[in-house]
Amino acid sequence: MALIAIIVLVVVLSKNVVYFRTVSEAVAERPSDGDRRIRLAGEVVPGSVTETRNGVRFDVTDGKKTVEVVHRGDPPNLFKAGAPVVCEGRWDRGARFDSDRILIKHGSEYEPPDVDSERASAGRVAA
Amino acid sequence: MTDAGFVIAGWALTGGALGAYTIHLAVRLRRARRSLPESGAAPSR
Amino acid sequence: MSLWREAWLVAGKDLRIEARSRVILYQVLPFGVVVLLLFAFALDPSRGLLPRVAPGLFWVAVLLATLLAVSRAFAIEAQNAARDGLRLSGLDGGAVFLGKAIAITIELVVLEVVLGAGVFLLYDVEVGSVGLLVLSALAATAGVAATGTLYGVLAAGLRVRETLVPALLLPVVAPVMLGATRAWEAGLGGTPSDGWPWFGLLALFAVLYTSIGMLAFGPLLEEA
Amino acid sequence: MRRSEPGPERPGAKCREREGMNRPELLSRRFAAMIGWLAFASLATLAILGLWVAPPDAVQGDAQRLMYVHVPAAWLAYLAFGVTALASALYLWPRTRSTVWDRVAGASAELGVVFTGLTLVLGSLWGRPVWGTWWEWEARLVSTAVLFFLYVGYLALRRIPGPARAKRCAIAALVAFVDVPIVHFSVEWWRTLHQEATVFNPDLDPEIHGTMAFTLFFGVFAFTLVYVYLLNRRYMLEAMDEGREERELEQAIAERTRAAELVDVAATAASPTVGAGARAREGDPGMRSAR
Repeated sequence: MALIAIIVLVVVLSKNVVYFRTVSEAVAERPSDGDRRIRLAGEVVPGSVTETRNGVRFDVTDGKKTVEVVHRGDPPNLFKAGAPVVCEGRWDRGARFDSDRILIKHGSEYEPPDVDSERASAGRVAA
Repeated sequence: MTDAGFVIAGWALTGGALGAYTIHLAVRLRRARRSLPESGAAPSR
Repeated sequence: MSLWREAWLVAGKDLRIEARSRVILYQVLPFGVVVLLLFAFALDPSRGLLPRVAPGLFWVAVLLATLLAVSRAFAIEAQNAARDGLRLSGLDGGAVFLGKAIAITIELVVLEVVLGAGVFLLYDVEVGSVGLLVLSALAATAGVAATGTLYGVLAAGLRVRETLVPALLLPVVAPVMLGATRAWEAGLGGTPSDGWPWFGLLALFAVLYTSIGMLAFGPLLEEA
Repeated sequence: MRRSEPGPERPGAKCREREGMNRPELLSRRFAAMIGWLAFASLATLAILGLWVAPPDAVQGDAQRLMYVHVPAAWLAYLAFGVTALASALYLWPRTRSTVWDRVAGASAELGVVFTGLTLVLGSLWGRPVWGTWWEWEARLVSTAVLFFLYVGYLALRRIPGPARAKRCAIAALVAFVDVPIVHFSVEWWRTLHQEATVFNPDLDPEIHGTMAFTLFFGVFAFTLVYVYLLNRRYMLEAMDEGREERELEQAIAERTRAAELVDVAATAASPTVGAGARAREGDPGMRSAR
């Protein structure tokens, strides 16, 4: 019984408790979202980060779509080019995203700094 | 607080919590044992 | 007697008691309305916030009222050795559970109609999809009532019942609160299609806890 | 040595509990002490491994060292609640019904609450430097908090006296356990800020590097030892408290009976029974004041 329940729960909810939206989803849903507060998740595009007077401006991408984000306030410590981020805020009247809160969404991989490049070519290093 | 500060706080907290719980259990066990009728005392409330 | 007839018998008994004593009508219902009013007072400074948080406030009010209704449903069994009567009646445990849960559901539905009207009038909300609102409310209520009945009997006959039931019940019904709130957000002003999966979750929860309750109720009633 | 029941064997005690099923402790004293020291030593080793030996993470740096306690604590919470659910099921099943299972369920649930609380606090301490927030309203965090309160409620239910307690608690434990798989799979089912499972992911392919993986697994091992040691201790306490409740009840009954006897025989003449009863009552206050 509980097992069936859990399976149905997965099917029903797999797409519905959405903590964040990917960049392409957010772009697709922009007309209906209006100025609602949403969370946008993607990677910081390297080379796009510039400091502004009261924060940073950068591009986030999910590989398909890219959006320009203007953030007010200090970004967190781990914010850097390539970092996976969740930006909280609302759409500007243009195609920009005004964010006032950035969280780092960390992945499930752990590795020491030196294997970084090695892993990229060799694939996953199983423990 | 730096990263190291968070790490040390977390580990200290882990040790503290486990230690405190162990001591808490030991105290309660001791009290329960002392109230056993074998020691001649009446059970306390 | 079939399970359903037995269940209706128990539900009818509880509802008749409520109809005569009017505790739900004169105590629980005003309590729910006062909760809604207090929220409105507390959030008044930020106008425009009320319509947005209306679904959440409505369901919190319903939940608080549910605690009272559950407490009441088992208080009536505690008087005049009524529980012994129920035990000796030879009714199936599952049927007794079902009956009590149905009675609580009906009481809560009456309560929700009044509170829903209150939200509509006080909080200035727009109704998007009436069907979604009604169905998700029914499913959520059935789930909450089933859970409440199960935990009510778990705590039945104890001196600490009044405080124990909320402590046990609130975490368990937290997912129902979430689902019902999201479904109502979708039904009030949002996109109704977002709400139907939540209705599915609520229905699932109701079925799950009704089944658990029907299985567990008999043995629990015997020992309470 | 096991403590022997004082005084004459209570009638009915044997009927209620099969001989040997009413154990005052789970492990032998020597074995329990060994586990205790081993747990302590492995925790110390874990600290050395986690704080010095394991390398800092490429992305998170030193903050990642909190994982070596956060993840084992979370796994222990699962294990503890799993044991509670299993013991509750064994208690509910008539063929295996025994107070032993009820005690194991209660003892394990309390440990589970301790470890869940620890998990939440450690996660929060980790989230602040890494995510940039102490708390987020997302599925993993919320379902874990719900888990914590579910079992706090269960512990409240356990505090009630009386013979019906065990069965009620067992049912409540089984209901509460439904949340454990939800907590674990929440990161796979829903989009959360919390990262997906590193070790027990759907592909069963741990995404963690050598020394770090070893430290993490060692952490789980060390915490498991701590759990076994504490479970045994908590079980002993549960058994003693139960025994005390029963003795208090019997003593109260005995006192009433003696009082009734006293009234009966007072009319006739003094008898040895009354003498004994009076002596026992005289002894009482003296010992209370000695405490």
